[in-house]
Amino acid sequence: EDVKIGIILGFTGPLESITPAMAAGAELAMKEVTDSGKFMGGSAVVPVRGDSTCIDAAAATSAAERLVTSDGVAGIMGADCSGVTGAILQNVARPNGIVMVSPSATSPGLSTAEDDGLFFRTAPSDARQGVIVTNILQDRGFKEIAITYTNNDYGKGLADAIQTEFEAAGGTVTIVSAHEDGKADYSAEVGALASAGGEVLVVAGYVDQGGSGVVRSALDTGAFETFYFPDGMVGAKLNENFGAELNGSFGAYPGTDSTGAATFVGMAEGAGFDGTSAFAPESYDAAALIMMAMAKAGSTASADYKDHIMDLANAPGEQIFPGELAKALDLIAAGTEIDYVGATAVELVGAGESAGNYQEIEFADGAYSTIGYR
Amino acid sequence: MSDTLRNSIYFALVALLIIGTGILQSWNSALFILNMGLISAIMALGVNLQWGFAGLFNVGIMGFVALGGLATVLISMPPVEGAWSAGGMRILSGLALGIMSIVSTILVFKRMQSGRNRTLAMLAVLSIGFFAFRAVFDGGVEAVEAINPANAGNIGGLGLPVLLAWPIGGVFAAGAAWIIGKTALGLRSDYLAIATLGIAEIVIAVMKNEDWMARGVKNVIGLPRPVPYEIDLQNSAEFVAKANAYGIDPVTASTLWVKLLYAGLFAVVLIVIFVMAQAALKSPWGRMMRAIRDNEVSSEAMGKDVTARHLQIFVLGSAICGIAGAMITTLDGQLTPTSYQPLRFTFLVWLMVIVGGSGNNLGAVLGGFVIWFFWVQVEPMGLAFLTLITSGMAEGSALKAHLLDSAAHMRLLTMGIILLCVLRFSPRGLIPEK
Amino acid sequence: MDLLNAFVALANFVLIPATAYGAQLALGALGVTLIYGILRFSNFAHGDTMAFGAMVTVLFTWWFQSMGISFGPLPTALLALPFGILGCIGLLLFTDRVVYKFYRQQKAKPVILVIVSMGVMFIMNGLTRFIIGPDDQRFADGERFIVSVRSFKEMTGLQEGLAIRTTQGITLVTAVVVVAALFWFLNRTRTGKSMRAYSDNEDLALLSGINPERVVMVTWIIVATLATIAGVLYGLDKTFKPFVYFQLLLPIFAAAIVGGLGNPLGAIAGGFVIAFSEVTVTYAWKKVLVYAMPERLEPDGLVQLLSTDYKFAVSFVILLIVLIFKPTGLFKGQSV
Amino acid sequence: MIEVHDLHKHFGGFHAVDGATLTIEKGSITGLIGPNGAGKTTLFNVIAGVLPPTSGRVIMDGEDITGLPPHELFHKGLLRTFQIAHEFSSMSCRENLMMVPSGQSGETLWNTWFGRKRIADEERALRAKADEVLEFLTIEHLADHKAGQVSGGQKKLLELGRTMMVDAKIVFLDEVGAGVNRTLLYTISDTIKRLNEERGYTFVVIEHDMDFIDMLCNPVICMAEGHVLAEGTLAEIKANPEVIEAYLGTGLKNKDKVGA
Amino acid sequence: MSEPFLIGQNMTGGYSKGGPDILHNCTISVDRGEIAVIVGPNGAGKSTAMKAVFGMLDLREGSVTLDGEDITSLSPQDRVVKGMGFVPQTSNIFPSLTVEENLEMGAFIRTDDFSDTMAQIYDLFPILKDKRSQAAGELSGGQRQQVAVGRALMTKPKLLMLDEPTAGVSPIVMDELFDRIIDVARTGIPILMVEQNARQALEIADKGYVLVQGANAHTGSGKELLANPEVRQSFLGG
Ligand SMILES: Nc1ncnc2c1ncn2[C@@H]1O[C@H](COP(=O)(O)OP(=O)(O)OP(=O)(O)O)[C@@H](O)[C@H]1O
Ligand SMILES: Nc1ncnc2c1ncn2[C@@H]1O[C@H](COP(=O)(O)OP(=O)(O)OP(=O)(O)O)[C@@H](O)[C@H]1O
Ligand SMILES: [Mg+2]
Ligand SMILES: [Mg+2]
Repeated sequence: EDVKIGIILGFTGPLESITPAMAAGAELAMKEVTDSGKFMGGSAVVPVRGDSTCIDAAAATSAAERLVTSDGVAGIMGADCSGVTGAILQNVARPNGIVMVSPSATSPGLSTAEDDGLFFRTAPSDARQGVIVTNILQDRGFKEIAITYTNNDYGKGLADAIQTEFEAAGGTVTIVSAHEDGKADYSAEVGALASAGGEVLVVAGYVDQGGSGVVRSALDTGAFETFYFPDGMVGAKLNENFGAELNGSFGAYPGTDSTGAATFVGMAEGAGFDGTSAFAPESYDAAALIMMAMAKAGSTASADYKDHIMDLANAPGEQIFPGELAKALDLIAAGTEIDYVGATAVELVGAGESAGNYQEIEFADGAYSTIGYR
Repeated sequence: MSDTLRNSIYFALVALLIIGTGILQSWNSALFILNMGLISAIMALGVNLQWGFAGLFNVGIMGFVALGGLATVLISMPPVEGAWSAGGMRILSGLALGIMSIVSTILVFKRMQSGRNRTLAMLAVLSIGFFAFRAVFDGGVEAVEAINPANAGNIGGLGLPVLLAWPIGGVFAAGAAWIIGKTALGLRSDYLAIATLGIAEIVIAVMKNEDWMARGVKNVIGLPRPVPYEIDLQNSAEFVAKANAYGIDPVTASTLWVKLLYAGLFAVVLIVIFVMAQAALKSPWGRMMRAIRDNEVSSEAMGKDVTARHLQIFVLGSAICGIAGAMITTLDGQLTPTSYQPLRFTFLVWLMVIVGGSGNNLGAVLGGFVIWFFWVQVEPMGLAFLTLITSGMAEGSALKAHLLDSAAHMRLLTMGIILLCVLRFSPRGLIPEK
Repeated sequence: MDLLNAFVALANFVLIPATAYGAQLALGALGVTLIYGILRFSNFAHGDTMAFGAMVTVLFTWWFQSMGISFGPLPTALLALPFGILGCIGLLLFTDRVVYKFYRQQKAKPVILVIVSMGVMFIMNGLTRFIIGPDDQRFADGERFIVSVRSFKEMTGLQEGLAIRTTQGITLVTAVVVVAALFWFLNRTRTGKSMRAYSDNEDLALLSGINPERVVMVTWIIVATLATIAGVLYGLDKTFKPFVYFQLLLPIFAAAIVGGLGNPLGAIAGGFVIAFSEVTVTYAWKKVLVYAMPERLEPDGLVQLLSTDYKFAVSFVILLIVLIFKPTGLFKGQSV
Repeated sequence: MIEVHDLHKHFGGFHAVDGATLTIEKGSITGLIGPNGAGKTTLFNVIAGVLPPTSGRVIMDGEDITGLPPHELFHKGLLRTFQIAHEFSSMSCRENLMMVPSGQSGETLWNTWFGRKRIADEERALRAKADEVLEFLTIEHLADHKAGQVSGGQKKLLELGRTMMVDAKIVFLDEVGAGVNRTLLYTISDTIKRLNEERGYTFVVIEHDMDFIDMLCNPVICMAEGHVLAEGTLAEIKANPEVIEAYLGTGLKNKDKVGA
Repeated sequence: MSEPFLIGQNMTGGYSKGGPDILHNCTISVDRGEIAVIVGPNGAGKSTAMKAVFGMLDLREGSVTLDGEDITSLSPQDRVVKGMGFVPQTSNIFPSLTVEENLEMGAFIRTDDFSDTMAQIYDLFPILKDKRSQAAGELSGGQRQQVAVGRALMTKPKLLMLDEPTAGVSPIVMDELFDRIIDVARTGIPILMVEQNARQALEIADKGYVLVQGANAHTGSGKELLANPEVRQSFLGG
């Protein structure tokens, strides 16, 4: 019998350009499991997509409602934006007792939301990233930074975290200024940022949204030459859009020196999508975790498998990397403890959110490359 | 075919669509559509009041809906500990200062002779007021936002029952509408439209950026509910027993029951508003409004105070949108300011009114249900359509893959096609004004 | 010297970007204002029309680029532009035939047409994303700057730099030329006058022997041209992304309306009002003041009236103020 | 009744009303004539509060009413018709009349919900009255027609009918006759006379039909270029060479065509 | 004599397909150099008859013939090209165009130089010359009427149809207007007009129609109708 898993992402709306890769990531994991033939006695895992629109809580709720009550999905990989994620969690997942694993909702508010133990995320929390950013900046000897963030819960939370950490470490934040995604022009923001000054501009935004717009404008006007890119900004698009103009800029995004990340990129290439696209690896991991937990519980009922997610994701146990899901299923069947590492070295802490491992990147010769891990 | 018969058929069709959803998809989906349909119908009524009856081109609906949502937080959330003592009072006095400076600017404008002196005096009062406001206000905001910013950082609410937030949401919206009306109702047609649109954007900007109020873009989640939680029902032996007696599993029963309770609440609000709107419309008041809509100059010459009537209906219509906004936020259980997008909360409502038939309350209600139904169902419809046309294509063909990848975008396309078809078949709306 | 630096900083971060942005908005607003002026409705599909026209141009640009055709220092897209315009004209004429014509014959109220245009918007939106996808696409090439920050600094020896992008220059020149041409066309040529006559009184236009279908056709052709030009120039300057064109609709409408609907000059003025109010009011004056003020008076704060979070709010406040004093816009627009 | 003191109304540089001073006696039917563009309608519009004056004052019964909004003037008993008919086009002709009286209790929202009985009574009376007026105007068969879809002349009749729905002190009629059939027009003139005599309405009538003016008006004021050119009985005015030159003319030149 | 230049024969029809008939078997004709005047009570269908002749109404029955050619199925636009000029009773100007542009629009289908005609019109209505660059919507009622007639004259039509051209114009202008109409008629152009100023109109009319409830009630020369006591009593105001 087929097992259905919902993929609820903003296929239309402001994040529509990164969602295809995210969905593809999740579906890649499902295909892998299905192809192994070792899942729940040979069941296939069928993805069912739903459009969260990223912004319209009601539409997202209704899509989730349909997936859960009509398609009968056994778990939800999603949603993407924190707002709709919260809505689906409260209005669909909890009432129906369905597990939800979000690959990209990073709002700290979700940590404390009532979830009956049903909600997890493979994306690290913003607080953690604040520390990482501060460390990297300090190691490079920067004392003065300006921050611009995309005006939503992700950007705002991240900017808050960075500011707090950086100032606590004795640095100066000259300005923290929001930008709205998808707008036509960022001259005003860049004007204010330039006026405030700073050695580095931290762009807490999305690479295919306003973030790139701000960088473009800042480069053109000569407002900043060095940038720091947090997770939402790191992607192939950066190379494409700016190339050598960014030489000397740096950043970090979730990832480990484990082979997982690279493997995933390779697998993605084979499947025809961009594995470095934001939150695509997280999506793979989210889907994988759901399925592993089901296997471990021997049941697709959320109530049964929800308790296994945390312990599957964390050590101890045999490490599982992308592409090794079949092996994992075997190990689970054999009763061996596993530690799912996946594409992003997931490590779930606290209320079921990723602890966050980061890889530091730097631009040289018009492309970025990983120079270290934190 | 008589009008009554036609209208009954329309509503029967809508009922059929919803019931069909229940049978083909799930009753939860059906009830969800019903609930949002009820709320949509209320919003459509509010807009219809303004446009259909008074010809006011208000495209700031989003702002009023958002104010209703804000009310929900401010009324029903428990207060944040220490926020009031930290800076709440200071914020309030800052706001008071701000209002005072605006009022005194207006006074200067009214009292002084026009000329350069007046302009200078106004500028002086305004800038002094502005800096005083910032000086007092900013400190308070900082203090409040410093309190546990990751989970609070706002002043919280009053901790009152959430149902109370519905009328208060209406009052919020009405208050804003009154201020807007006083300043902008002199504008006509599209000029009024852009003014109201702008004001709505301003409301949203404030809600997004003033974290002390309702956490801004960080969202407020976990709002109290007027109905029980499903999980509580599932844990209640009594409920489980009842569900079993009807042969429904307790989880489904609880989700359905909660939705039914909501539906009941929403239906009551809708019916009350509908009956009142209908009574008003079918009376000399309605006649007067239609006269004003037809010809303002001559209504004015016939002794009707056009400005006052416009203000009245603008405030009323907006209040209704505010109530609906509070209801949506209650249903969502959270306030997410980034979700207030003009497409969803303004233009979709306009679609409802026009497709339903502007100037006709029944039409507005019908439009609310129909458009909402499609808004939700075009997603599976678009997908189904694409699956159908690609079913003949070779597996793995590039075109097929491309088509299926684009399925999500077919959602809006399908919506467009449905819209054009409906308007083609009844250009004045499904239930036109008589 | 310091004053010069102050001025350059201001020019670089405020004057030039705002002017270029204003010109971009103005080009979009011209299309909106023309449809309003002649066909009498607010066309919600305009943003997506721009996106469609730009998309066709992008496709042709790619094709040209792949064949190695280039336009020297200017972007190749300019060569592809005529094809984009043709594509867009085709689409608009087709839409008019299958959609708008019916409502015109029904003499539907403007608001119905507004809603119909929303339907068209959804469809065009889907179409564009279907063909080229929702991602942003790069198609700019040629020389990026007329003056770049570095070369400016080297040239003048000033501390502050100044950048003028090629696309900014092209946009501004185009905007001026297009508005002049449009103004001349509407007010001086027979066809232009007949279009205005049609918008004034359709029945009487008929009685004067004006062919309404021709007027409508010419209008759509001009609109398609304007939309494609605006869309391409915007895409060149920033990036081509369907969703952003939809978002552009709001400032474009705002520009058309503050300027006075139906008036080309108004569209230009409106574009600049919106652009300058977005960019200037939230500007942090610190940088300029540091240069301009004697040392001991240098500000420590940002000297910012409002944070940039409020830039849209501020631009709308300015719009409101303009409308309160000039209820039909700066240039006395029409209203239905 | 109404005194107009040195009234000016400028449109940009153009002086549409340029120092008009005139008095309208209580109980009179004053005719206002003058060439096209003399400023008659503009004068009406200023008096009736539709346009703000550039300068000058309007006094009604000793009270300064300059610049009051039209709806307040209506309540003070000042009614006017429009030269270019301003009907409520999507409402029926009957409704066009029924909406006129002010102070209807059904115009208060509260009453529409909680005072339905009273409204029903009022409506019945109003309806009867509206039907009476329609009948008088010979358009009773159009009672339920949309006002936007009646003939040009019928719209003018409706325009007049509205002034008959309420008790007015002073009524300004702007070319009610243009486009109205002559036979009916003369009946209308009888009514105007009757209203004037029986109810004491004061009328100010703009009209280009000299027969109509002749039948009805005394005194007659002739305006030209924004100010008063002459004032007196119609006979006096007709004899005034200035008026003849500016307004009346000397009849058809192509006399020979007549009867050809 | 052969068939008249223009004849609308047995016209029956109304404004909308399903709606009531306004015209009942109504016939109106005019010949070269003639002035034909239609009079009748308000709502009799005079304007409707004019519109029917001009093709702005779907006729259920009857036909319209111009210069021997059946034009019943032509669109109004095509009739303009055939040389018919029409001044409607209401909304007969382009309000936001200037006076001069209004006149130019009248000459829209002309390809020759029309400055002469324009000069003639300015002679006829001197006030328009003063206001040539003012928006027509800002004119007084009478001035608008003059613009409307001027616009139709600009067409140099082969047939001129006027719906109440003198409504609201001052006596002096009305006289001149009638003079001018006679002039036009003398050049051989047939003129069909509706008038409420019936007495004056019938005096210059070669032919008069009295329309009642969409049907011909009386027909005759202008003089005959003027002399007919019944017509005088019911329609001309005694
Ligand atoms: N809004 C306006 N803007 C500019 N000029 C105007 C405006 N309204 C009226 N006028 C001018 O003012 C003058 C007086 O117009 P008004 O309508 O008062 O004339 P009138 O005496 O009523 O003429 P008629 O007998 O033709 O109705 C006219 O020359 C007209 O062109
Ligand atoms: N647009 C319309 N739609 C429907 N009915 C109309 C329309 N216009 C006029 N009518 C009706 O047609 C009839 C004749 O109207 P028409 O305008 O031809 O009268 P008329 O003889 O020109 O009158 P008048 O002297 O008042 O201008 C009237 O009863 C009127 O109610
Ligand atoms: Mg007048
Ligand atoms: Mg008529």
